Amino acid sequence: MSKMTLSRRGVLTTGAAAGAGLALPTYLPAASHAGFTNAPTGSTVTLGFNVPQTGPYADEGADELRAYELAVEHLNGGGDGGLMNTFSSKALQGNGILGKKVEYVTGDTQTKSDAARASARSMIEKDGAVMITGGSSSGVAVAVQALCQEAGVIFMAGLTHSNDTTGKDKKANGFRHFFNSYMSGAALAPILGANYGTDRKAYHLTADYNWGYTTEEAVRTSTEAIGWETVAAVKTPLTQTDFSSYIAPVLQSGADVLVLNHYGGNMVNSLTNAVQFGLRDKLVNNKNFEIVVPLYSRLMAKGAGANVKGIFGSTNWHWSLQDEGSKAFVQSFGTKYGFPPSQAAHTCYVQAMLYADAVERAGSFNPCAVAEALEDFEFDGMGNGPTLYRAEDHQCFKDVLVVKGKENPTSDFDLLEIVEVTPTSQVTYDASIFGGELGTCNPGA
Amino acid sequence: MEAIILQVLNGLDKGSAYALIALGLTLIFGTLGVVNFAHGALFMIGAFCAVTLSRILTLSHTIVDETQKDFLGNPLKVEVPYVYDWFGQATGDVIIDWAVPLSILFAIPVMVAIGVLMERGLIKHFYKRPHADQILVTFGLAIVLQEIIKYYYGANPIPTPAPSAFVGSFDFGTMLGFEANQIIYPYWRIIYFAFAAIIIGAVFAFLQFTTFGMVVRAGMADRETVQLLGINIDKRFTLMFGIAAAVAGLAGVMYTPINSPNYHMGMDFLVLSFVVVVVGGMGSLPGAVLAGFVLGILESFASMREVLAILPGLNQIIIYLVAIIILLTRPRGLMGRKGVMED
Amino acid sequence: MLGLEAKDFRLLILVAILTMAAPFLLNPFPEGSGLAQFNAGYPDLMQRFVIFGIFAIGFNILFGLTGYLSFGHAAFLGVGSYAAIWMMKLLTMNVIPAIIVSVIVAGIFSLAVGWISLRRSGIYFSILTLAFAQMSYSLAYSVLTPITGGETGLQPKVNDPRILDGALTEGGTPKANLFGLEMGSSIEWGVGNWLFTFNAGYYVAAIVMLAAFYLSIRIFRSPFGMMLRAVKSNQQRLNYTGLNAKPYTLAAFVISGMYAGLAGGLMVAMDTQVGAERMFWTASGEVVLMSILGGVGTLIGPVLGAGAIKYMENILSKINSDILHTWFAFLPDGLEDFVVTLIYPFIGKGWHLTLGLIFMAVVIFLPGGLVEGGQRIARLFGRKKKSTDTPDGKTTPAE
Amino acid sequence: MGILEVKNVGKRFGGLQALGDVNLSVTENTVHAIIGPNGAGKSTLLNCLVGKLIPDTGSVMFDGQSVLGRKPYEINQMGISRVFQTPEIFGDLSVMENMMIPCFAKRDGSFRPNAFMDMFKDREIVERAEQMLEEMNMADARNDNAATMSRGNKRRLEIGMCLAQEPRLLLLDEPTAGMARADTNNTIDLLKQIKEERDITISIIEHDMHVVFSLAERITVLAQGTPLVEDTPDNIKGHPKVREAYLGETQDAA
Repeated sequence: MSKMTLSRRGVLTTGAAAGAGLALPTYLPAASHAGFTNAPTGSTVTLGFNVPQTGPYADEGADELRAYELAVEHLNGGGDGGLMNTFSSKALQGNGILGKKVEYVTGDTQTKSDAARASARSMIEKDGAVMITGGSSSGVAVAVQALCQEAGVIFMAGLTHSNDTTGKDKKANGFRHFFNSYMSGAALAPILGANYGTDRKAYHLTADYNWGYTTEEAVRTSTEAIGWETVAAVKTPLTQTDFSSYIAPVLQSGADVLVLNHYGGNMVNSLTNAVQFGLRDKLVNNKNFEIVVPLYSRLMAKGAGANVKGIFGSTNWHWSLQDEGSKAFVQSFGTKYGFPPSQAAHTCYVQAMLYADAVERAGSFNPCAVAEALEDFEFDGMGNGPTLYRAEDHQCFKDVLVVKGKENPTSDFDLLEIVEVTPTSQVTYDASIFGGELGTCNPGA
Repeated sequence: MEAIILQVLNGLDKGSAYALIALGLTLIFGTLGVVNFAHGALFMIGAFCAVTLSRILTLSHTIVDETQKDFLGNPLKVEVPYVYDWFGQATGDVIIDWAVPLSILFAIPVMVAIGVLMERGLIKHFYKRPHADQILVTFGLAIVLQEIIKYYYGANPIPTPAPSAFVGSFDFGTMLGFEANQIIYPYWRIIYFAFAAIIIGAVFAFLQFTTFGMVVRAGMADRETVQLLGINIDKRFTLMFGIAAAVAGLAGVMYTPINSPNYHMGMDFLVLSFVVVVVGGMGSLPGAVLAGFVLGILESFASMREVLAILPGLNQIIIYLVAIIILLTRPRGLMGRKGVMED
Repeated sequence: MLGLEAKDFRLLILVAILTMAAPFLLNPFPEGSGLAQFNAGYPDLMQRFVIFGIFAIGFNILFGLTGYLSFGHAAFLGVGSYAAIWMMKLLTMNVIPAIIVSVIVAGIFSLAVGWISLRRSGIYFSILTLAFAQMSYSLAYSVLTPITGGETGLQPKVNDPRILDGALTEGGTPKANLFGLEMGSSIEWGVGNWLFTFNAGYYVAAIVMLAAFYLSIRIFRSPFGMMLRAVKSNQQRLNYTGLNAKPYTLAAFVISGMYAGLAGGLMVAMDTQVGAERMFWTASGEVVLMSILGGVGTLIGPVLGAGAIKYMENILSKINSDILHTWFAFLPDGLEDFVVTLIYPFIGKGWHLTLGLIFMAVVIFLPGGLVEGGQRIARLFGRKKKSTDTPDGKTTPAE
Repeated sequence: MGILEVKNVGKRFGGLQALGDVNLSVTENTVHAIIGPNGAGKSTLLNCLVGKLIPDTGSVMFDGQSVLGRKPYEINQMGISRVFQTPEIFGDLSVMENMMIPCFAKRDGSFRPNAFMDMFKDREIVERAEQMLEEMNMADARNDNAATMSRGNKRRLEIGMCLAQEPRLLLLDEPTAGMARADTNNTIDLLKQIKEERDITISIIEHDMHVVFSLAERITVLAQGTPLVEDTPDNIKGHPKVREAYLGETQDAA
């Protein structure tokens, strides 16, 4: 039996052509001629945008989808061209990718790894997608990345912050633009030290799953390095909604900083609860009690409302950045949708662009060629300054933003202000520290 | 010692939320014999009553402020709530600030209407159907309701703060002679507890001391006999459904400052509230309240780091573990009656 | 034939034909046409249809026959999946040991859970099963991370031991196979504009499903099956007829737990990954909904229910506004926008809404589920009114 | 020595002494009726015999073996079958299936997981069930859903199901309660026929004196949880103590 692992599109047009005037059905040994999964043969190429459309991260998913639609528009030569104008690589022409018009399919990850894989498989098997991108959690990113490795397509991760994605679970076919827990810790610590002093007692509340563990670890290590003491670290269940019983004992412990290693709904609720308890009005050890949120997103800030005011955290990107790339993206996105893009939108847009650019430079959709083009690729003009896609672990290295909740926001989107742009050098780490095996790229078929 | 007192407070607070939701669920189950999977959705809709009212109060017209720029560099459009125009900015701010308490008045008629509508339009036809059918139809309804809310309000939580007068916390510790900041508790949570106690008390008093309540209680015990006496029990049961919906809705309204409401908060509470009801004993109102507090307090203790140091992960499973132990030692929960929902 | 009554045998043959011809039947629309969106004949979804079919068939042996409503069956599916993936990591990528071990492990776990939970009945039983499943989920997601992979789950890795398999070729990825036949391999057949995919994994899963279905017919028709229906009908009479209900219900519980484990093992065989949310209560709820939607206690109902829910989840959710605009492009602009606006809330990210509405519609208008719908249609086309139906329209339990 | 020996049985529910000190002996192959006013403890006594309740004091021996502490299904397997006040049958099953279940129980014991055999291919069971349906005059209703039958027929089926197990003692709990006169008479005739045709002991709890006096060979009168008198029907009829116990109650048949 001829082997075909998850492919379709290549066969389709050939099959149709051959079958055209013939009464006899054509038997086709699957896409072996193409050399890789879902090689686009017609005048179009299909990308798969796999984002949460239901569940708690649906709004984040909607923003990701907006960014993808914008990217497709720009790739096909529509709109103002967005970041193609500022991107240091000039391979993209605005005539699709390698002259093929970009089409896309969408799916719902539901922020569940099973559903995300089902959706990704349907894109690969049914719709002939040659690249999958998107997602809003590390669980989903790792699951879909493994699938893409097996199927022989490229995975351009969306929002995923856990070290694991490009650490112990890294895969040769997967690439991450978003930053990670380690970088958050490394970027935050100096700012925390500068603002709150080096003699602090920290109390960690940590979401009880992989991302929470790596984030706690990163923030602990980097803050202890500047002299902070970690008084306690308590794990909270993912399904927790009311954090009062975790927050109430914080003051008794003698801690004067609370670190909330929470994301999404967990973070919104724990921060709201902490502020409710009036922690930030307290004076402990003759210091103002402070709260830190290692990973911020605008949607979370919006959910927590006024509670974020003055609270430090880190973020991958923010629309108020003043470099040319960021300004171009905000202009483009804002004009189309009427409000500024979120960091999720930015990372997804950039991932789509980077993929398209890599294909152009490689001159092929073959995942191995694309991977090679992305590996150790240095670029600029996409926001976050000069960026490196490191070959060893397929992680992007770029500036990380330390932000703070804004005191006087002028709109629903103006909730965070940039405190510091931490330079790349400060957040770079050795690729081997998280273990894992990158493997070799799999072109499928 | 301080830690224990604190967790008892936490437990009471959590328990009052559980008890309030479970109370409405039991009320519906006890009176109508219907397993209502849409009860969590009613709680959620109550919370969104508060969101809606604060949206109504902040209905705005825009004016263009040439001095400020928006993110695209265009002149900033500033939203000015109509209440500012009508009452002046100071009064307007106070009105907006008090949106959540005001929502109680708004939510009661809305929730009773939704409850009555639900009962007459849908639930009524399911009294004689198997519980599985009731579960499917009310679960379907719950999905539909939450998707409608999601369609209009999005999936992201919406901050709905308490009036600024209630921000901050009360120091119980100094009252009891401990050091400052050892036992503090937020004002709003204290209010929530008091509110829950009042509602629970009111429901019990209503059932205990009014003729209406007596008839309903009699109907819960033996519907057929009450009907034989020529009393129109159906009408009263419909109203009970409305009341139960209002109880769930009010629980939701008051909960909004504690956790920012989102469209799936009902589902998050659904399983938990069923566990509470069953642990309390199907059909028993005092049981539901008692179980709410028992589980709330135990959950609080299980979240203490001293406990977690010995039994990591206990906080993940405590509710279910307690439920299993109680159900195995007391066959019908804490105060359940025989023969209810056992087949 | 095969020890079945003629009617049951016809049903089995029908199901066999349908599953074997699924790649054709589920791909009725030519590629590239607007309706191709509704094609479901691709490997992943076809595999899911039969795997969730197995899950629902097994669940129905417990719920449909004995009336015991378990809200925790996803735990058995999850435990089966974990067992299977560990077999693949430690032993071999061949699916046979993975599937066998997943059934055994799920069987043992369901024996323990069932033994405790069956001390209670009715809703108390439901909550006990729910509690066990939620505990399994919570622990798998958090403190058991070293065994379960937690949030990121488990996948076979290149450097897993796999003591029975030879070393991977350089750059190769471990792939699930049946004595060398890869589960992901397919043959494609293009006829005109149609394209049909015959996937090895699907056929393996489909054959297992047919075996599971056959077994469930035998159970339904056996004295054991009748005793289970007697448990549902009148446990009091059963006890006073000298029959001990407990071992019967426990056996049914374990059998359905093993079916769930089988489904879990097959899921891993088809798609080598496990995540803890497979055990979340909504997953347990889903199989309940599948059974009720299809028709509780009927042989074929749960399979139909599973198919309907998975179809909506995978097909409806992928329709976006762009596709809608393509469909209605023939309409005048204003009307096109209007129609799209009208439909948009129900597809794509609104697929949950459609699901909820369908649950309500089915349970309101078709109390016997989709099976009853089918019977009504059959009756509509059949000449004579059937008189054997019970007055309240309930389907006979073993149809 | 009777087949059923009840000695000093007492049962208390909280503050209520439901059974005082009951002694009862049922002789083999007789029809023994237990009568008494409402609340006399008839049902409690019956429940103590079949394992639903465990008495606080005393002993219950069936054929020389104690039944106390045994589960209802075990007691049934010892040879005691029970007919309920409202007919308890398997409503969702067909009449034939209803009749097959006791046949299986008789042959295979309390649990046999026979999951791979077509039950209708078990000739022995099918023949036995068909024969019982024949005897109960229900062969025509073979494929009907049991729930759709008239109350009288349900009762007939239930008795048939009990007889299919060939019990040594048949307990009937107000078998004609709520029945129309015609159905009641049919049931009496059926029981008379059973009594004549089989070696079986029947113990009947009944309110309807017409039924009692048509069937019983011995009668125990229970009042306030204790046996008042035990005698033949003729002696019971005019007994002053019985009149006293029933005073104020409407007597439909006596």
